[in-house]
Amino acid sequence: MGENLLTLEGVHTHIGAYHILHGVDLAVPRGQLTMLLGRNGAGKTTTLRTIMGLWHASQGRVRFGDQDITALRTPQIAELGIAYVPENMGIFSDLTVKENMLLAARGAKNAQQMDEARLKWIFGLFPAVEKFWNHPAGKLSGGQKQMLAVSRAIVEPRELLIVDEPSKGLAPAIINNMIDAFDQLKKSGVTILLVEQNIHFAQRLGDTVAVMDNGRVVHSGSMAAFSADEQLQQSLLGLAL
Amino acid sequence: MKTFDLDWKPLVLVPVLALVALPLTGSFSTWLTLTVAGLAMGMIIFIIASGLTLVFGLMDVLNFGHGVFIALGAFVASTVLGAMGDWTGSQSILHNLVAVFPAMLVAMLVAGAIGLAFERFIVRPVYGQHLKQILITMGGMIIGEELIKVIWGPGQLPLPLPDGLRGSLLVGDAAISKYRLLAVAVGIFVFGLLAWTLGRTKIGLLIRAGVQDREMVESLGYRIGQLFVGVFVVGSALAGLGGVMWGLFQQNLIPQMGAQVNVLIFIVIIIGGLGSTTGALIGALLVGLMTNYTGFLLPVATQFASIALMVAVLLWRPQGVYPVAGSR
Amino acid sequence: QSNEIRIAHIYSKTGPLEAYGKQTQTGFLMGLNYATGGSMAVNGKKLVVIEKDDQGKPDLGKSLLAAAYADDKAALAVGPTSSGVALAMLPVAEEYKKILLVEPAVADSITGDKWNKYIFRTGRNSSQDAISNAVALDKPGVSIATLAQDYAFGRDGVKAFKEAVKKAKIVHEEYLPQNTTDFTAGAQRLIDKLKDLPGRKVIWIVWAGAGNPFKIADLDLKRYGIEIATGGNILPAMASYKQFPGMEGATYYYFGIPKNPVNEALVAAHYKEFKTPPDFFTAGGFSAAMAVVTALKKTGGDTNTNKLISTMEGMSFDTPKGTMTFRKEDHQALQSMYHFKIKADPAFTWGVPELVHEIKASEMDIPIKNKR
Amino acid sequence: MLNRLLSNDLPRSRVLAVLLIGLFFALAFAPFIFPGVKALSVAAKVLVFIVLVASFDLLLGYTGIVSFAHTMFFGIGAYGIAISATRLGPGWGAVLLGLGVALVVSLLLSLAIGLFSLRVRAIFFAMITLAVASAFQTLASQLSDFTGGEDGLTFKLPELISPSFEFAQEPFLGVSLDGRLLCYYLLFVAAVVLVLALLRIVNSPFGRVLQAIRENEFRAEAIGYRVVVYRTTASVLSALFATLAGAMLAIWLRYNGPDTSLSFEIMIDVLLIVVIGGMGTIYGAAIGAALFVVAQSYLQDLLRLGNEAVSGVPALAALLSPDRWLLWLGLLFVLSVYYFPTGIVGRLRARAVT
Amino acid sequence: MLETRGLTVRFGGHVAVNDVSCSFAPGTLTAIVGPNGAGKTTYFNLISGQLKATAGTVSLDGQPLAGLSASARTRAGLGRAFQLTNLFPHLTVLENVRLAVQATKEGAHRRGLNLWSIWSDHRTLTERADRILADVALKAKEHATVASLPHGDQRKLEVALLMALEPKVFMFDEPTAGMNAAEAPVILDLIRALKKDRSKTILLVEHKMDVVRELADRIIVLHNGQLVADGEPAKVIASPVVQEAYLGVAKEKA
Ligand SMILES: Nc1ncnc2c1ncn2[C@@H]1O[C@H](COP(=O)(O)OP(=O)(O)OP(=O)(O)O)[C@@H](O)[C@H]1O
Ligand SMILES: Nc1ncnc2c1ncn2[C@@H]1O[C@H](COP(=O)(O)OP(=O)(O)OP(=O)(O)O)[C@@H](O)[C@H]1O
Ligand SMILES: [Mg+2]
Ligand SMILES: [Mg+2]
Repeated sequence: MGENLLTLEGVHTHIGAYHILHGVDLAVPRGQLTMLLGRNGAGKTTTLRTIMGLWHASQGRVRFGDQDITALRTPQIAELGIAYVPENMGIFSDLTVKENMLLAARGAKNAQQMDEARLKWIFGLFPAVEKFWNHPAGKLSGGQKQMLAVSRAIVEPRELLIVDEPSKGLAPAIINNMIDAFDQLKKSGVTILLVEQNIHFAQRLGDTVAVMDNGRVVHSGSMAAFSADEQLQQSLLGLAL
Repeated sequence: MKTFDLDWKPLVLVPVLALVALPLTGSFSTWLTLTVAGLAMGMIIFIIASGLTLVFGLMDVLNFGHGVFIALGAFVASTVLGAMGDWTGSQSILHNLVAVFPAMLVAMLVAGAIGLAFERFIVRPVYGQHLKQILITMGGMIIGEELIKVIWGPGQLPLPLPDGLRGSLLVGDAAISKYRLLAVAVGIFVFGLLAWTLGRTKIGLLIRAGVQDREMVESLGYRIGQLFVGVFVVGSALAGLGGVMWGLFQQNLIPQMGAQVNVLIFIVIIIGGLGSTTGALIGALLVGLMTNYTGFLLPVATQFASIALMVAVLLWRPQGVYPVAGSR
Repeated sequence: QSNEIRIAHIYSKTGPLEAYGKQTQTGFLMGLNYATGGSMAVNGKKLVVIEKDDQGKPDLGKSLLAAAYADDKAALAVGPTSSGVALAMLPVAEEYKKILLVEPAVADSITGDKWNKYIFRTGRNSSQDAISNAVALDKPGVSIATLAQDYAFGRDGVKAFKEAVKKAKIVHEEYLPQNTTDFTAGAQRLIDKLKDLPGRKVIWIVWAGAGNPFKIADLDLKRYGIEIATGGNILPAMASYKQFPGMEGATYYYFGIPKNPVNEALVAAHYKEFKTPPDFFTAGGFSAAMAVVTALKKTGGDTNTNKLISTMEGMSFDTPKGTMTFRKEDHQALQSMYHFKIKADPAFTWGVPELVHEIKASEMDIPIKNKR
Repeated sequence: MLNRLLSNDLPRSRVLAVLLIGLFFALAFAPFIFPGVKALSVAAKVLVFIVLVASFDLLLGYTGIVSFAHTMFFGIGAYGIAISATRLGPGWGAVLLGLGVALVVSLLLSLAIGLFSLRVRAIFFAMITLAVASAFQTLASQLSDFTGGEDGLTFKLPELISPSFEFAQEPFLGVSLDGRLLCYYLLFVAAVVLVLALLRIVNSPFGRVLQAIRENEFRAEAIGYRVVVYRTTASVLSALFATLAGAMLAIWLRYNGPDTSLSFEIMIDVLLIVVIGGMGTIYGAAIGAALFVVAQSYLQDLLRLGNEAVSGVPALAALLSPDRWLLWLGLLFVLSVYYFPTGIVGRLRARAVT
Repeated sequence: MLETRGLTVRFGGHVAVNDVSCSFAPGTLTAIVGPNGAGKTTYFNLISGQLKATAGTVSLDGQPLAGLSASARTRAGLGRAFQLTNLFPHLTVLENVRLAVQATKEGAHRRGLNLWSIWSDHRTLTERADRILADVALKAKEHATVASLPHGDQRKLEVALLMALEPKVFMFDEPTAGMNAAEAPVILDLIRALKKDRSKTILLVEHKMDVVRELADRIIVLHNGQLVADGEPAKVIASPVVQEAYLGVAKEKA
């Protein structure tokens, strides 16, 4: 049992003719919440997609626990115990909220088999999910879709949770709920890798931080140290937290 | 939390149509003959269309080549039945059925296997692109038809119904042909199996989700590629089965037979609401009845009856009787 | 001139009538071979057959015929398979002033109102078909209902049939759409019309192409004493006749019926080459070849169109169906038809038509419908 | 000048420009360059298909409407000429009257279909048009007193454009100067004018709005365009141009029947040509039509040669048999979707950019 | 003056906008805030005609808009930008804007039905489109197709289209969502510039409270489809409804 759940070593990714990632090294410590920061276009989303096998690394290794997952296909990677919330939310708009959740609950054959206690917990965090249970997901408001996307990722316990910008379009109150949710998940032992633009969010949750620029990780370390060092923030992100 | 609001209105369409026709046909026995024949015809149509509800309705693949699997199934069956002359020639229904079942099985296997290749080479590059699907599957259809001509010859091929399945049962003055009863049985079986698989398991949901966002379904840990192949193969196999039923019904086969039923089955699927098995069944029964009633009351209008029916249904429900996908 | 006689054969090599076209082509080549004694030459001039595929499309047939006359310098043309194509071709023959020998397209109007003097036909026309059937069925006390496809071919056939029936009574005409698959409704209407009538009751079916009208028998017509009758057809289509032993009608050709040396030669040659008997359209193609060669022999290999026309008008020639004669007035070949009765013979996959009576050309009053 | 004639929509690729100029001159001098009756028929068919396909592209490529009823309007045009020439005899009056009536019928029918299309989803609309087109075809063959049924109508046209009319005794450059030649040039001029007109329409403000609707109907409505009006206008226009193409066909063939102008096969050919040529480019329609019609017309001849070449290998010979030309056509469908996803014009333009 | 009276819409049993009466005067920027699913976007949809109201009316300068389609309302002077970018992806940036210019410049929508003039001949329209692109700093990319643009530029174009319509009423729906700190100012500057023109009515939906605080002359709060607060920014933000329902526990600013 290594102490990092997920590690990327020298990962290069090409999209078509474009070379996007130029040797990403990233370690996500087990049981912690790692923030991945960076300017627009730095390659954060690309990194997450490479981990999920939605794009494949042309060079380098991705390791999950002791297993090399670089060449695995997306479903196989997901089956290892990774949940993913993509940047575009990936809502199935023709299906109802319930059906969206049911698909995410791999263990359940039908709605009755879903874990009630866990659903209750989710409903508490994101009341809209319960309220619109039998509605087509496509009709939800922008923020409600975002809540559904996160709910789907946590409907069953997973070892690693990868989330791409969960807070966009959310009202402040819901952002607070989401922070609580990630906090509780972390306490229950889930490892989380989070991409975020919302600075407060990042500061309140992060244990460790990695900053990307131009397809590389240019800084990594503890969140506490990073928050304290305004100069570093200025030079890496172009703004102070 | 669980709500069950069954949409019953489309379900009564079939009995309503039958009742409306009753006074028009004049005699009860005539009405009975027409109605039973129409329902059974509807069942046959349902069987040949059922594969398409999966492929077109659920997977959103506009498969204009579906007909070729129907033809293929029928031609394979003619070869198999031809080899079992003793069984088909026998007067015993049991023997006949013993001959028909392997024919169905082989037809489904062959159609399914060809479906596998069809998915790989024809359909896979064009998932999500309707126009290209139309063209490339048309191309596949033409190729398939020509290959059938190469193998079985360009002409018409007889597919005689086994003797035991000929003729009718008489109910009073009304005649109900035996073969149609078999068709009803097979139709109910196919319907039950499909309704159960799609309604009680997650497969239906997965397919619909996969059509919208394949990557997301994979990210949830499902192997959507294999599922799609599987569904396509099942769809093709069902078309093969439909071909056997249709071929035995027609009793002669031509390579173009698949293309000839294309419009008919598209109509059925559209009335049904693209992807709903129940909808397709209702659509097929309505079309079956409608053709028989107009055929009796006003033969010239028969050709237009099912189209008029479709337009009427769409004016009532623009998405078909049971819309599966809301916004596609 | 050159030492060749170029003959264009335009037919459905592909398309819905591919199977028919292929038969004609086989028969035509066999016929040329037979008629020239294997030399494929008349008066030292080589016969060259140029084959063209009309795909069953009238517009294509039209341009192919023009190309055959103009680009390929064909002296005369034979074909096509479908009536629609033939009708579109007729004006082309007139335009290029060359002969078109129609085989096997059947529409009456080819030698009727659409005719021009360059048109000859070895094939039978719909009237001949219908009238021979009428002759076969026409007995006093018989009630006949007709079942036909709802388009020109079906309606013309019934009309000719009706005109020829003198003693029997036509009680009902049922027309169903061409692509009908479920015949229950039509059958029910026929039953309703016939069931309470006295005497012999017959449904006469005239149907071509897809669909299987014989399924109406599944409604148990016997319980009302209703019989089915129809004309002949190609062998695969006669498979469904096997269920109706005793069914009567009149046919154009069945290889076992005519007894003459030409037919014997055809059947022998066909068995030798294909191990199967010749069919409907093979005999037709053979007859066309016989007509062409007979005419050319008579002109001494001269392909001048006017000379050919005057030679062929009234010309008699041997065919697998016995002697045919081009009627002077409309250039239609008059020929025998065969009144048959079906026998189910386990040796054949089709119902075997047994000859009841050869209906000679003189027994049929085929109307002349063209204007000269 | 040329620029304005082409409505400022230049080919934007040197190869494409060369191809188009080549095509133009090939068609302009076809009777002299390619002798023979067959070659001239092929050239005439190319002209008709250029107009037909370009009119369909207005609907499919520019407006994004998938319709299978386009050949219905093509057929209406052809039947218009055929029926009136049959009934009224050969005269220019009959031709014009037939054309006029056909245009009116097409207008009304396309208006009705266009308005109905607003109620249903795009894919439903496509299927409905499929059904309507097949019903129309059935109707045409059922009304045989009027349309000649399955057999169609053969008719005569004014002397001037009939083959029997010869306006000069001596052949010119080996080509006899007859009505047929005049007829070809009538078609040629009509095709050029109609294509330029279509080019103008798609490059007008109206055309750009159509593209906007194709891209994002919802937003087009939101910025103030009445999508209904534009859609319907586009369907009507495209139907009218198809009608004209149908009339051209009938004038050339002096024959019309359901298989010739109404069949589903033609519809699929048209679809394929649009895709091969490149959707949303009138030039693509022209290039695609020429290529496809020529390929289709000579495929059998080509196969015959291939068949003879490999006659030693029976299996190969069976596949290369001219009778199986459809097999190769089917393969052409499949391969063109594989290799020309953006069509010929799309490819050439992409090459010109990089 | 834009006015809604008793505006209500019901989806099945769910009332997404409930009896909202409110008027918006020219020269003010009104921010609309509220929790997710409060009905803000739906309210916009009702005003601009994307949705049909179950009850209630919308009027502009005293003219009722009931029964008018979305396009007719746009022509009457309502303009909006969308929460999720909603452009013509395969046309160029310039063509996108020109389509909008052509659509509304007095009577120019009729030019759209002009079949016979050549698009590129309408120079004045193109020049106007060019000027607008310069305003949103997109001039350099005017010939790029929209699909190839980065997300931030698409958001700018979304706003450019709204500008091109020259409406009386501007409706912005979270114009800076998903945009990072470096890009947002361009859009906010544009809105500031608009505010200077005192004849325009501006509506802004925004979750970022610092932006709202800076720009808004007035805030209205929607909650469960109902209008629950309306007034001066400082007062509204301080009110208990907003503190609880919207900001959650009252410790938003860290
Ligand atoms: N499909 C694609 N094709 C080509 N280039 C792409 C594609 N997707 C992303 N890129 C490019 O890859 C680079 C990294 O993009 P990525 O989405 O990973 O950035 P990001 O860090 O997630 O940015 P953001 O904060 O805007 O989400 C960008 O320059 C982008 O333009
Ligand atoms: N077409 C529709 N059918 C059914 N319900 C709808 C429809 N449109 C919106 N709703 C519902 O109405 C409510 C209001 O949605 P709306 O999009 O207006 O919210 P919002 O205030 O814009 O939220 P956000 O800040 O998340 O964008 C939501 O609960 C949504 O589910
Ligand atoms: Mg990103
Ligand atoms: Mg919103």
